[in-house]
Amino acid sequence: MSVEFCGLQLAHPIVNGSGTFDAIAATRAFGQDLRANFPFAAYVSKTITLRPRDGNPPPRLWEAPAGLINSIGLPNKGLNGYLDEDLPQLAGLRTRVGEGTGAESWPVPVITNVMGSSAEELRALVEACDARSEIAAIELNVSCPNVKTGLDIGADPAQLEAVVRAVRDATAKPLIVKLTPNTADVAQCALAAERGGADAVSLINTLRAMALAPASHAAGPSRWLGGGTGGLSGPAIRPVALAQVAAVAARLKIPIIGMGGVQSAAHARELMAVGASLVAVGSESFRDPAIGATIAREL
Amino acid sequence: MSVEFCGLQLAHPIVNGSGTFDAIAATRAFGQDLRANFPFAAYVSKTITLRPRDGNPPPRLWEAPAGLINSIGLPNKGLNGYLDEDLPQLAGLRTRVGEGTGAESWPVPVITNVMGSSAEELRALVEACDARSEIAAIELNVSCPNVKTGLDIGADPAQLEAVVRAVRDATAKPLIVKLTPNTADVAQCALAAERGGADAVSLINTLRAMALAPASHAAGPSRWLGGGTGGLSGPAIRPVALAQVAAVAARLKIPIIGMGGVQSAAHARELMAVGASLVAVGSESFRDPAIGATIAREL
Amino acid sequence: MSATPIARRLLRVTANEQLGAYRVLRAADPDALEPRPGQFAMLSAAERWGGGDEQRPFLARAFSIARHSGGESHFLLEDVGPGTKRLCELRAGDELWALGPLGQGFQPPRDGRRAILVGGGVGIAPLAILQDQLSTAATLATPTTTGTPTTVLLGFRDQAHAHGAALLRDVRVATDDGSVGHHGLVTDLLVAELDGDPHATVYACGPPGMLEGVRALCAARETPSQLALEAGMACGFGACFGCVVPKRDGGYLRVCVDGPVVDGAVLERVEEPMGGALLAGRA
Amino acid sequence: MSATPIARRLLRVTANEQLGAYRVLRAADPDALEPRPGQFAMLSAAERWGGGDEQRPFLARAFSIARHSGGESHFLLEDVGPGTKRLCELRAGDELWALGPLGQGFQPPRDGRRAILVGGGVGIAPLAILQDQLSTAATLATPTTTGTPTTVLLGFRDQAHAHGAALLRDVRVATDDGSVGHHGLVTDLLVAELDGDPHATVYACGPPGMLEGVRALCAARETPSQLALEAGMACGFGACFGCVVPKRDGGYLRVCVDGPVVDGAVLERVEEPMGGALLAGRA
Ligand SMILES: Cc1cc2nc3c(=O)[nH]c(=O)nc-3n(C[C@H](O)[C@H](O)[C@H](O)COP(=O)(O)OP(=O)(O)OC[C@H]3O[C@@H](n4cnc5c(N)ncnc54)[C@H](O)[C@@H]3O)c2cc1C
Ligand SMILES: Cc1cc2nc3c(=O)[nH]c(=O)nc-3n(C[C@H](O)[C@H](O)[C@H](O)COP(=O)(O)OP(=O)(O)OC[C@H]3O[C@@H](n4cnc5c(N)ncnc54)[C@H](O)[C@@H]3O)c2cc1C
Ligand SMILES: Cc1cc2nc3c(=O)[nH]c(=O)nc-3n(C[C@H](O)[C@H](O)[C@H](O)COP(=O)(O)O)c2cc1C
Ligand SMILES: Cc1cc2nc3c(=O)[nH]c(=O)nc-3n(C[C@H](O)[C@H](O)[C@H](O)COP(=O)(O)O)c2cc1C
Ligand code: FES
Ligand code: FES
Repeated sequence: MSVEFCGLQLAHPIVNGSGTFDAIAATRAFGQDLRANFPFAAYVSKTITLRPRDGNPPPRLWEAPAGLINSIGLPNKGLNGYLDEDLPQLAGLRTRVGEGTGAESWPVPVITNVMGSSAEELRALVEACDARSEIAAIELNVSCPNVKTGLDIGADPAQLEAVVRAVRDATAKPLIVKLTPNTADVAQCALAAERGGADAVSLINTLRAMALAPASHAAGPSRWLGGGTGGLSGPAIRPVALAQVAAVAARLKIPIIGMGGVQSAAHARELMAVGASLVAVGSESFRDPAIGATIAREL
Repeated sequence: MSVEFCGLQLAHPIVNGSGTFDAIAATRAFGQDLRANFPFAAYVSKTITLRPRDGNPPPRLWEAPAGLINSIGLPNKGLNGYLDEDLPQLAGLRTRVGEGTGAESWPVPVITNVMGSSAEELRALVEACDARSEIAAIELNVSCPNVKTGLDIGADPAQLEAVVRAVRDATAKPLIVKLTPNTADVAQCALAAERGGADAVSLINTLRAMALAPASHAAGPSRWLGGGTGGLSGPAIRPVALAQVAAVAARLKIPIIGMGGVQSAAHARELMAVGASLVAVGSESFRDPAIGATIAREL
Repeated sequence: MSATPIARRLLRVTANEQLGAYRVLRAADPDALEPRPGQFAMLSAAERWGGGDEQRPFLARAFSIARHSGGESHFLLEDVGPGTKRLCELRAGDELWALGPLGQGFQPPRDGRRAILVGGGVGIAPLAILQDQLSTAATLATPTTTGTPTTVLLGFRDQAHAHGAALLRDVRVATDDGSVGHHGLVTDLLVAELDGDPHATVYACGPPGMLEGVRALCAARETPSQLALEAGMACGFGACFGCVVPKRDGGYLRVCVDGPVVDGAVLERVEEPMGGALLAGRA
Repeated sequence: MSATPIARRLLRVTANEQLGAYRVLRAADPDALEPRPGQFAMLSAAERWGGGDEQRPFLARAFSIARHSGGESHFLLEDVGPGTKRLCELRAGDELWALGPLGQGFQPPRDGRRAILVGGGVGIAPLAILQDQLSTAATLATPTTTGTPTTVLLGFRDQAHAHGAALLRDVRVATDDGSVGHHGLVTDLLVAELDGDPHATVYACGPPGMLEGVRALCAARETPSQLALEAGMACGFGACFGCVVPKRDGGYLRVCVDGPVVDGAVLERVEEPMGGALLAGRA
């Protein structure tokens, strides 16, 4: 089941979706043992921005039919906080495949996901990541629906190509572009990323969505999420993910990390059947933190 | 509960989504009584094209988490078939509101939904509809994900504005533009429709989606839907519908028909709270053909 | 005859009994219209319809009305997925939603033809009510009051499934594994019948392969055939255009409103609805 | 102490008994780590989690571990929505998924302070295991082996809810409607306690209004308070950043990993998480 992805050797094709697994918090919750038995073949960080962000006011979550709306707002320690405090703890994660005497331990490379509101900001982020050996690859978040800038860059092929081109030569590490699904033609955006120099694309991010407070809750009807709107993830979006990954795979030469509503090995196989090289698990980890390992085992 | 919408007096704000209720077939199934007790306040026809269409090869349906993917492919008798055979049967539908002696009977106006692959085609359709007194309003489908052309026009504000402008003076009847949800910024598309002269917009249509055949079914993995891809509807898309209707309402002056995953009066109230004047019920009618009337009663 | 109301009925299950590999579900249904043989209902459990790992079922499911008597509707169920599984679990006292009777049923035989009923697997369900009515000739309005002479041929996979044959009377059975009756296809039995006396109308319901066999055999002999088709359905009343099968003369028919029973002559062939294009895969 | 495994455990329900307006759910949980008082578990039913009209619940739900003894975990449940409803329905023999114990529990009192436990409604659950441990002083490692002197004050809406008080021992009760004990707020009882002897640590769990009352009372008296917070949670282990509450000094803490028990001093106030902007409506 081991795979090669943009030059990285991975134990298996299952990784986490950015922002859906915090390796440091999980180690606090589940103990140091997790570091040698990580449930994913690579660790994708939550989105990092240049400056620290608190994120959106609560409530940040709404349970939707067969899914979840989040309006987290990219809280993070900022680039320096991440590089100084978190990254050293993220280095050295390993995963185990197979059972008993046949078990093998594989390193879990770190993929750092970054977002900036301009090409300059993104370039600064990519340069800083490039300088750190603990980082194996960089994922550009041009698709987060919670922050205005992410949206606009990722949904417009011309802008997207320019941004990717602007950061491309700032690193020799694999550059993954995480596409926005909130666009008329995701394949055009993917092609733009490819032309700009991306080594891979990942999709889908969450679908722009909204929730109102329960009728009982307020004087008048009000938005539930502190951030106003949010992003829909989980099984509800799986059919959209399948369509978008297929549409992108039909046009692109570079590899694809497919995600969106994956809950089982069968779902992962479907994304791979339409062209994904790796599959990321997002929301399902919330329901079952070991699901990444389970899927890898059952593939 | 009676409402005025673009000059039409309606018994209540609940209508059907185009392509999700066939008044003629329903009368065959449920009897003539239906004509006096129609479950909706207006009847929106399935999309009509200039020439007859058989639609897509089966399978056309896939049940998805909390929803449904369809790849129907706009089968219809073509403009002349519709005007000659169907429209006379659609005239004279009525709906009843209230109970017992207080019950009132209201006419159910026909809204004819049309799609064309060019401004010329659309204009021909609109002109022909304009000539028929049985038609109260015209809905332009610029959003159907199953047919290439629909997509492109609806997702590009400039093209959309041009098309609406091109057909606008072909009719004095209310012109509703049914927007595509598969776009980066639905409010921009709505504004374009408004500038082009639309009297109202309706949204959301189905989200582009895909399904693979069950693993047991084929030699290799294959697309399930005869049409290759399809459109996702039902509860799964309700949070997306709410966000899109809210985004459009925040920018537009003209009224909105909101739809997407509505299953109850509570869901209808949510769409109205974010700015919809009318609410359309689509897939839920498949599960319960009387749901339109039930929602209207419970509003 | 008055028409099916547009409102679903909430029915209470009165019994759910095993019949070999099948279940016979009965529900009190006093308000139902008298169904014509071959008509179906859209059913869903009132509770716990959906959820689970795949968040299905979401839509109602189509079931032939196997019988309607004494104010009860009877259905024959085979557990093949989440919807049928849930319905198979229902116990006496549980509630289910029903819409129907829906669709076009079987037509009575013309020209004094005898009736040959050919069923495969769970497809025997509509033949039960058809057999009842042919034998009394009550609703099918045949000229005779003694009923139409009727032959019933049923095919099953194996013995467990062949127990389902108890739903009808005076049947001849074929099984794929030879465990009961003729070792082979039910269409083998049909060939013998038609060769003996081709002046018949064939009524058939079953898997696509069997229906296609029946269609072809009848077409070759110019014997009228009425085939009860299946198709994935979202609505059951013509609203979604999802349940189509191709017609011989081009275009499609909607199984729910133009069928489920169709004249075999309108079809080119009966096919298992197979998905679209194979995926090419990536290099 | 070893760590909570990342794998969920499939538990079998051993009992689910009514306790006034609540249910006490017990499940065989032999592999669970010994929880610290105040820790919680994420629970979901193994079957029929989801579905229904609103297709919820989808995510697991957080519940305080009320007790863990004899290889069984105990939870106190109040049916407030689809998730708790489903868990309340579970019967002996049914299965549920559990992840935990999770989060930060209560800290033992320092400086020889006595413990005042203040609970409101279903928030009394973590105080049960806390009372047990304070009385034996086994895990909270206080210097005495006779246990910490402990006062328990519980507030409920009415008599049906006040039956929940039986989960703890030697309690004083307040009810909103005066049907049991003090007619008024449990914080009225707390004021009297603190006025009598402020050398205490207050442990509190309950609705936001009550917690805020406790926090403010303690802050005014410089009495240490440990508050067990609630927040909507998707994961329970720090993955989603969804469960935040604002900190006094800016930013947010994650209730699931930085709490649920927090020092009252880190909060500006305890608020009901209210939605975002009111909708303006359209002209
Ligand atoms: C007119 C008519 C009468 C019928 N009468 C009977 C009867 O009397 N008794 C009886 O037992 N059955 C009857 N059926 C068949 C019955 O309706 C189906 O078996 C039932 O709908 C299956 O639902 P399910 O959820 O159990 O299985 P599903 O999972 O829906 O599987 C059934 C088939 O649907 C396909 N499928 C799988 N997954 C999906 C998906 N996600 N979306 C769409 N399709 C999918 C596959 O081909 C699969 O084999 C009848 C059908 C029709 C149309
Ligand atoms: C650490 C911790 C410990 C807890 N301990 C206990 C305990 O011991 N016993 C106990 O009974 N409860 C406990 N709770 C509360 C329990 O987790 C909730 O009552 C439960 O999650 C409610 O789920 P539900 O599906 O029943 O109700 P929900 O429908 O989820 O309703 C609960 C509240 O969530 C909000 N809400 C409504 N709809 C949605 C939606 N679609 N998406 C998001 N939010 C929505 C509303 O504010 C509503 O009042 C604890 C919570 C936490 C965080
Ligand atoms: C709570 C939450 C937080 C997320 N945070 C981020 C993020 O910081 N950066 C990012 O690129 N994607 C983020 N995502 C998107 C996921 O990585 C993933 O693309 C999406 O959730 C679809 O996958 P799923 O359906 O398996 O969850 C987040 C998703 C969720 C649910
Ligand atoms: C089976 C099916 C057929 C549809 N056909 C059409 C159509 O012909 N024209 C159109 O504009 N929309 C069509 N729609 C879209 C619906 O009108 C509606 O916009 C969409 O389904 C979302 O609403 P819902 O979630 O309530 O179903 C169709 C939807 C379904 C499910
Ligand atoms: S099932 Fe909907 S048209 Fe036949
Ligand atoms: S519940 Fe997910 S971070 Fe706390």
